[in-house]
Amino acid sequence: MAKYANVNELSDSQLDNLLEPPALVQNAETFHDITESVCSIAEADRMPRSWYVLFTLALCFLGVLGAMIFHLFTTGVGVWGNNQPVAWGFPIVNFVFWVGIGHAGTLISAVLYLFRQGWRTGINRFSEAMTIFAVCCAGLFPAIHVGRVWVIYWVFPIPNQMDMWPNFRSPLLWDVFAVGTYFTVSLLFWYMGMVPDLATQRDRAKTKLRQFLYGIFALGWNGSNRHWHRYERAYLLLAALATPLVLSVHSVVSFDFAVAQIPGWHTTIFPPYFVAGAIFSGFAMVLTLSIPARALFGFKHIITMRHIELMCKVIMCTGMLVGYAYAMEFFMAWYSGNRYEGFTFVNRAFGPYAWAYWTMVSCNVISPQIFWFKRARRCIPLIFVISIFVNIGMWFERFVITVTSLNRDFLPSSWNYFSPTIVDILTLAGSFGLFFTLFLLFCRWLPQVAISEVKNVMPSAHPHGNHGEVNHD
Amino acid sequence: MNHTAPTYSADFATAAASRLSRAGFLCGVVGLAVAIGLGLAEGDHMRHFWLSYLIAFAFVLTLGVGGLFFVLIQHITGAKWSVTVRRQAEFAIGTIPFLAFLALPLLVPLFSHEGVEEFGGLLWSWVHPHGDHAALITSKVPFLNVNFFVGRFVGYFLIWSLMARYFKNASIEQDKTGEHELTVRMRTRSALCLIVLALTYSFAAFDLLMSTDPAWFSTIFGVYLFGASFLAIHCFLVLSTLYYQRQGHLKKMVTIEHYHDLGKLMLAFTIFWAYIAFSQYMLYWYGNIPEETAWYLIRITSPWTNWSWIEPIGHFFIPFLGILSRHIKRKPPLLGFWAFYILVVHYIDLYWLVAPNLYPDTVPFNGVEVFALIGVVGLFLWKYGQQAKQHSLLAHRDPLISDCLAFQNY
Amino acid sequence: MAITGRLTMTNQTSIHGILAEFDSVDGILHAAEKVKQEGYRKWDCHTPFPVHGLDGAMGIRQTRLPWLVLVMGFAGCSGGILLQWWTNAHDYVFRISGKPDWSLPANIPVAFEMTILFAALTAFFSMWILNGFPRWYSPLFRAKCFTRATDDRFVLAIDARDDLFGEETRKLLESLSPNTIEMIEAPIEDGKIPLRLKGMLGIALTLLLLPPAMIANARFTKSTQPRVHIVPNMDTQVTHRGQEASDFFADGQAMRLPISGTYAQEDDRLIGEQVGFWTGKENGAYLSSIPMDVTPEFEDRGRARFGIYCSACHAVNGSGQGTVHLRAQELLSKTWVGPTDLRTDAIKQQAPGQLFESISNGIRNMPSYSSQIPAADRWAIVQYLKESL
Amino acid sequence: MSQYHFPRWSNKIRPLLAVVALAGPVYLTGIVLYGASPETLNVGYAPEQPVPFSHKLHAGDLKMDCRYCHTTVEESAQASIPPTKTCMNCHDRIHTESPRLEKVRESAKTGQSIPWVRVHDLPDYAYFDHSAHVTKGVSCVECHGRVDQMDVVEQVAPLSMGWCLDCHRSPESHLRPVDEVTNMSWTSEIDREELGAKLREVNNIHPRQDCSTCHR
Repeated sequence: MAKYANVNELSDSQLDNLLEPPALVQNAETFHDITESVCSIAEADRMPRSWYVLFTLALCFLGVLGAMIFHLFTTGVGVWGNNQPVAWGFPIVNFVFWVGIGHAGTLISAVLYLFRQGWRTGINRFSEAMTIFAVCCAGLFPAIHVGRVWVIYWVFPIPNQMDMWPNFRSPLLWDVFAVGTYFTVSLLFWYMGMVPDLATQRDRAKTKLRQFLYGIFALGWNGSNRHWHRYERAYLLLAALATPLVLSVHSVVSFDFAVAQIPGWHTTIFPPYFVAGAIFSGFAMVLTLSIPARALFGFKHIITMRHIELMCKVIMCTGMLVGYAYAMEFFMAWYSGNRYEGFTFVNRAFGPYAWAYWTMVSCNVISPQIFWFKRARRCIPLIFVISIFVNIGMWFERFVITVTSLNRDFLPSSWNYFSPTIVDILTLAGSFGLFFTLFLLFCRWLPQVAISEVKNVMPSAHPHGNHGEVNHD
Repeated sequence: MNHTAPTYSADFATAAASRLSRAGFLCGVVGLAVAIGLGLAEGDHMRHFWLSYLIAFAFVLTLGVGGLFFVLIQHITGAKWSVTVRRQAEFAIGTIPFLAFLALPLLVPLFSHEGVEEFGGLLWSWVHPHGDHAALITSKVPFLNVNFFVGRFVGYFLIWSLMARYFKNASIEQDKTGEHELTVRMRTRSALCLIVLALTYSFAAFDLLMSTDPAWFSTIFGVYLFGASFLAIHCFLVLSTLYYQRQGHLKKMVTIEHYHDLGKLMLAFTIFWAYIAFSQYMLYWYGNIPEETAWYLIRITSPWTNWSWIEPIGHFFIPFLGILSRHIKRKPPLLGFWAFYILVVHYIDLYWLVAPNLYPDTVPFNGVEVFALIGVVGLFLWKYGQQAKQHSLLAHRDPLISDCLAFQNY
Repeated sequence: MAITGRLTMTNQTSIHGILAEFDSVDGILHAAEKVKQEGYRKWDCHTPFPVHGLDGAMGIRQTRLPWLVLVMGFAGCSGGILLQWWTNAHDYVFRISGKPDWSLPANIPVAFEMTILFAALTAFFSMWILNGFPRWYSPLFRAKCFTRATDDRFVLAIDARDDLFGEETRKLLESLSPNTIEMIEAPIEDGKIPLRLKGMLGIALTLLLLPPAMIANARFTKSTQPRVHIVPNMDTQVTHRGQEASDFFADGQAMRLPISGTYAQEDDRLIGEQVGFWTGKENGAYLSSIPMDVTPEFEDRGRARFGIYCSACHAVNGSGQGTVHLRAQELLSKTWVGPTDLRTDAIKQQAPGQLFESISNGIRNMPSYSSQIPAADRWAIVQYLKESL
Repeated sequence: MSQYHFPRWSNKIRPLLAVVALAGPVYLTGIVLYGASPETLNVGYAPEQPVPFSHKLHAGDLKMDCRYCHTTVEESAQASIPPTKTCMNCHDRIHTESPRLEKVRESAKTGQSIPWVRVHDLPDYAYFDHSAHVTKGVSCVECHGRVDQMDVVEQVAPLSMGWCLDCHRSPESHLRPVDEVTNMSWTSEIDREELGAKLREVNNIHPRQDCSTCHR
C-alpha cells in the first residue's frame, strides 16, 4: 500500500520506479473477483482452443520421450552419443538444465517470501508447479543414464544383498540427496500453499465428483484462524528451510563437476555461479510460461506488467552474475599459471565448440542487457524472445561446461569431437513434452494463482482500525 | 486510505558523534604508535607490523566498501525496512576517501627493499619472485607488478570514492530538499555502480589479500570477501545504532523490528559466508591438487591448526546458534553482543586468510596486531564520527521512511 | 451465565454451534475481540486468508512448531552424519579416491540435506497434525454461509460445547452487526465405519499376507528349478567357462586341448631328459630310487595323496579292505577281485619305479591314475608305500 | 445446490492413514528385502541330475575324499566335475549292469560328456578361486554344506556378494587346519573363533575386499 509521504506529488513513471503502483492486483475490486478469475478456469467445461493444441503437441513429445526411453532400456546406453572422451554428454547437460529451471519456483516462493516481496504472490504457485515438473524432468536423466535402471535403488542407503552401502564421498550421491530433498520440500511447499485454494475450489465445485476430489486434497481446510496461525508459521519455517536448500541444490550439482580435476570444472566459484545460473534460467522459464498463460487465462490483472518488469530485472541481474563468473574463470585460468586450465578456456572460446560458447555468451550475457531500457522491460514480445534466448543460452552453458572440458582432455591422443545422436536430441525434446504435459494439466485442474495469498496483498485485506496487536515479545 | 503523511525530523547527534570521533582519534594515534613501537622492537624489517597493518586496513575496508554494497543494494531493491539505518552506512562509505589515505603506508612494504633476500617482498613476495615458484610467479608479472598494482588501487579508490560521494551526498541532499526524484535517480544508478563495485572489489581482494601467496588462486575469493563484508557491515550497523540509541538518538526511529531484520541478515550472511568458505575448502580438499591444497595444508598443520578451527566453529556454528532464535534478534543488547563477536571473528578470518602465507611456521599474533587494529579502527571511527557530526543520523525525508516504520515481522 | 443442554436435539439433526458472517476484515476483528472479552473458549474465526491481527484479537498463543523443527533439524543432521559414518567408515569401509575412511568434508552436503529434509517434513506434518488434519468431516460445512468462508466472507463460529453457549450467544453475535447469523445444524451420524469398507480392508490385509507367504514357501522348500534372475544383469555372458558345453566347436566343448604337439610344462608326456621321472623306467630298468628330494613335506604329501586316491580301495592301512572293496564285495562278490594288500612282501620288494608304473598305468583291475594324480604326487605315494606303510 | 459432505466416519480413517504411512514403507522394504534375497531365490536349488549320483553314498558312506573326483580343486580356480573315466575307475567292475549307470557307460563308450547340471553357479561377472580358499583352510563345507549327507546336492548358501563379504571381513569362524578341509565331519576341539584367529595368523590370511578381487 502506498503510504509514504507526498505520494500525490509523484509522476506515474516515478511511481513505477519506486515499485509502488496503486496495488499489486489491478482491476479487481473484491476478494470474490480474485476467486472468480482463478477458479473459473478449472471449473470451465472447455479450455481455450490453444490449450488443446498445446496439450496434443505436448503429449506427442511425451510419447517420443517414452519411445526413446524404451529404446534406451532395450538397447543400452550406446544409443547415446556419449563415448570417450566425452563420457558425460546430453544426459548430464539436460539434468543440470532442468534442475536449473527448477530453481526459480522455490526462490520465488521462499526467498522472496522472506524478503517480504509481496509481488511474488502473483507468480509463486505457477513457478512452484514449474519447479516440481522441472525437477521431475531433471530426475529422469540421472535415473535413465545408469543404464541398468532397475538397480537405481543402489543409490539409497538401504540394506542390499551385496552388504554394500552407497559411497557417500561421491558427489553423484550428494545429488541424489540434494535433488531428492529439493523435490520433497518443493512438493510440500507447493501442496501446502495450495490447500486453502483447493478448499476454495471444493466449496465452489458444482459436481459431486469435484467436491469429493478437491475435498480429499483440501484435507477439510475450513479457514480456521487457529489453523492459519500454525499454517503461517509452518510456511515461514519451510521458506526459511527452502532458502538454503535452493542454494545447496545447485551447489551440489556444481560439485559433480567441480570436485573433479578436469580443467574448466575444478574451480571454486562453481557453487555460487551455478546457483546464479539456475535462478537466471528459472526466471526465464517463468517468463516463457507466464507470458502466454496470463494472456490465455486472463491473468493480466494478477500477473501484471510490474511482475514482468521485475522478473526482467532479476534476469538482467542474474545474467550479469553469470557473466561475472565467466569473467572470473577466464581471469583465473590465466592467473593460475595452470597451462591446462588456460588451454581449456582458449579451447572453449576458439576451439571446435566456439559456436556453442558464443551462443552461450550472446544469449546469457549480451541479450539480457537490453533490459536496461524500460521500454524493453515493457515490450511483451521482446521479453518473450529474450526469455527463450536465455533458456537456450543456459542449456548451452551446461553443454559448453560438460563437453568442451572433456572433448580435449589431458591426452591429446583421445581428443574427439562429440556429436549427439538423434536419440539424444529426441530425448531432450521429449523431456519438454513431459514438462509441458504436466504443466498444462496443472493449468487445467489446479488453482494457478495462490488465491489466498493474492487476497492477502490486497489493500482491503488489512485492518484499518487499531485492533489487538500481536505482542511479539 | 488517505492518510496524512507523518513528517519526521532530522536527528543530529553532534555530541555523540564528536565523542566517538575524539575517542577514535585517540585510539588511532596511540594504537598505531604502540604498534609501530612493538613492530620496530621485533627487528624483522617491520614485516610483522606491516602484516598487522594490512589486516587492520582490510578490516576497515570491508566496513567501508561493505557499507557501499549495503547502500547500493538498499537502493536497487527499493528496500523499505532499512531507511532509518541507512544513513549510518552512508557515513561509513563517507570514509572511503580516507581509507585511500590509510592505504598509502602500504606503499612502504610494496617498494621497500628490506628483507628482499629472505621473503622477496615484505608482504607481497611477487615483488621479487624467489624460491620454488619463482618461474610461475614471473609468468604473472603482466598482472602482478608494482606499477600496475598501484595503478589499480588508485583506480579502485577513485571509483569507490566517487560512488560513495554521490550516494552519500544525494541522500543528504534529500534531507534538505525532500526531493523524491533523488531516490529514483539513486535507484537507477545503483545498478551500474553495483556491477562496477563487484568487479573492482573482487580484484582488490585478489590484489590485497590473495596475492600474498602469489602461487595460489581461487575464483571464489572475491565472493568470499563480499560475504565477509556484508556480514561485517550489518554487524557494524547494529553496534553503531546501539551506540547512538544509548546516547539518546534514533530512539523511536529504529525499532525492534529493524534490529530483527539486521539480525536476520547477520544470520543469513553468517550462513552465506560459511557456504562460500566451505565451497572453497571442500573443492580444494576434494580435488587435492598440490598447488591448490598447499594453501590449506599450511593452515591445517601446526601451528595454524587451532586458528583454522576458529573458522568453522567460531565463525559459523557459534554465531549461527547464537542468533538463530528470533528472541535473541529482538533483544538489541544481546544482538549487539553477537555483532561484536562476529566482528572479532571476522578479523580473525581476514588474518587467517593472509598471515599463514607469510608465516607458515609460526603464529606471529601478539600485541602488534591488537594495537594496529585498535589504531586503524580508531582512525576509521574518527572519520566516521566526523561524518556523523555534520549530518542528520536519519534520512528523515526519504519517501519510504513511513513504510520503514510501519512493517512488522510476522 | 452458562446454559445447560449443550446439544439441542431436533428429530434428525443436532445443533453444533452458531455462525456469524462478516464481509470485512474489520468486522471480524472487532467481533473476535468482543467474543474473547465475553470469555468464550470454544470458538474460532474462519477466513479466506490469514488476517493479520486476528491472532492477537483472539488471543492465540505462539505455536511451538519452531522448536519441534529445530530439534528434528538437529536429529536430521546428526542422523545424516551417523549414517555416513556407519555405512562408509565403519560397516563397509570405502578406500577410495585417496580420501581418509572418515572424510567429514565430503559428508557435509548429505548431512545438510538431511537436516533440511527432516526439518521440512517436521514443519509440514507437525503443522497438519497439530491442526488435527485431515478432517474431512466437520458439521461446519453444513452451514449455508460457510462456503464463502473460503472465498470472501469472514465467519465467526461459536461451538455449542462452549460453557457459555446459549441464548446470550446469539444476542452477542447480533450486537456485532454481522451479515447473517446461522445455526450449525448437521444430521446425526453415528460415525461408524461402514461394514463394506471394513470388509474391503479385511480383504486387502489378507492379500497383503500373500507375498510373505510366498517368500516363506520359497525359503523353506527345495526346488529343482534354477535360480531366479529377477534382473538378469550380466549373470550370463557370452564368454565360456571351464567344462561348459559350446556349440561353437566341433567337439561341443568350451575347453580346448593344447594344440597338437605342444604340452604343458607339467604334462606327463613331456618326457624329455627325465625319462625316469615320468615313466619309472630308465633304459628298460625300473628306477631303484625316487627321482625326487625326499623331504618331510614330500612324505606328508604322500600320506595325504594315498588317503585321497588309494585308501578308498586299499584302506588307510593298506590292507586292501577299503570301503569301496567292502561295498563291492557286499554287492557282487562274483566278478569282484579285491585290491592287493599293500603291506605284503611282494609289494614291498618291488622297485619304486615299478610301483610308480603300476599307479600310472594301472595293473590288473586297478585303472590308470595318471590322469588324476600328477607324476610328482605318484612318486610321493610310492615313497609313502615304501617307507611308511 | 446439493453438496457432497464427507461422512463422519471419514475422520476415523486418520489412524489408518498413519499406519499406512508408517508401516507401508516398512512392509514394502521387507518384501523386497526378503523376496529378492538370494536366500529366497537361490538357496534350496536341487536340480535333477542325468545320473542319480549320490554324494551321500560316495563321500559319506564310502568316505571317499572330495579330491578323488574333484582333482583340480587345490590347484585351479575350478573344482572341476570329474570325467567319466573317474567314474569308470570303479564302475568298470561294480554295477556294470545297473540301468542307473547307463548314461555313464554310454559316455565312456562314445566319449561324449555327461551333461551334469551345475548347482553352484556364480554370475559370470564374479570370479571365484577354489584353490585360494581350500589351500588356506576354508573347507568345502563352508560353501557347499554337508555334501556327504546329501543324496541330491542342493545349494545351501546364498552365494550372494554380501555372504561372500561376511566371510572376507571376519573369516575366523570359517577357518580350519588345512589338512582338514575335505573332512566333512570335522569339528574343532577349541573355540572356533580362537582357533580361527590362530590359523589366520599362522597361514597369513588377509582376505581382500576390494572390488577387483572378485570382479576382474
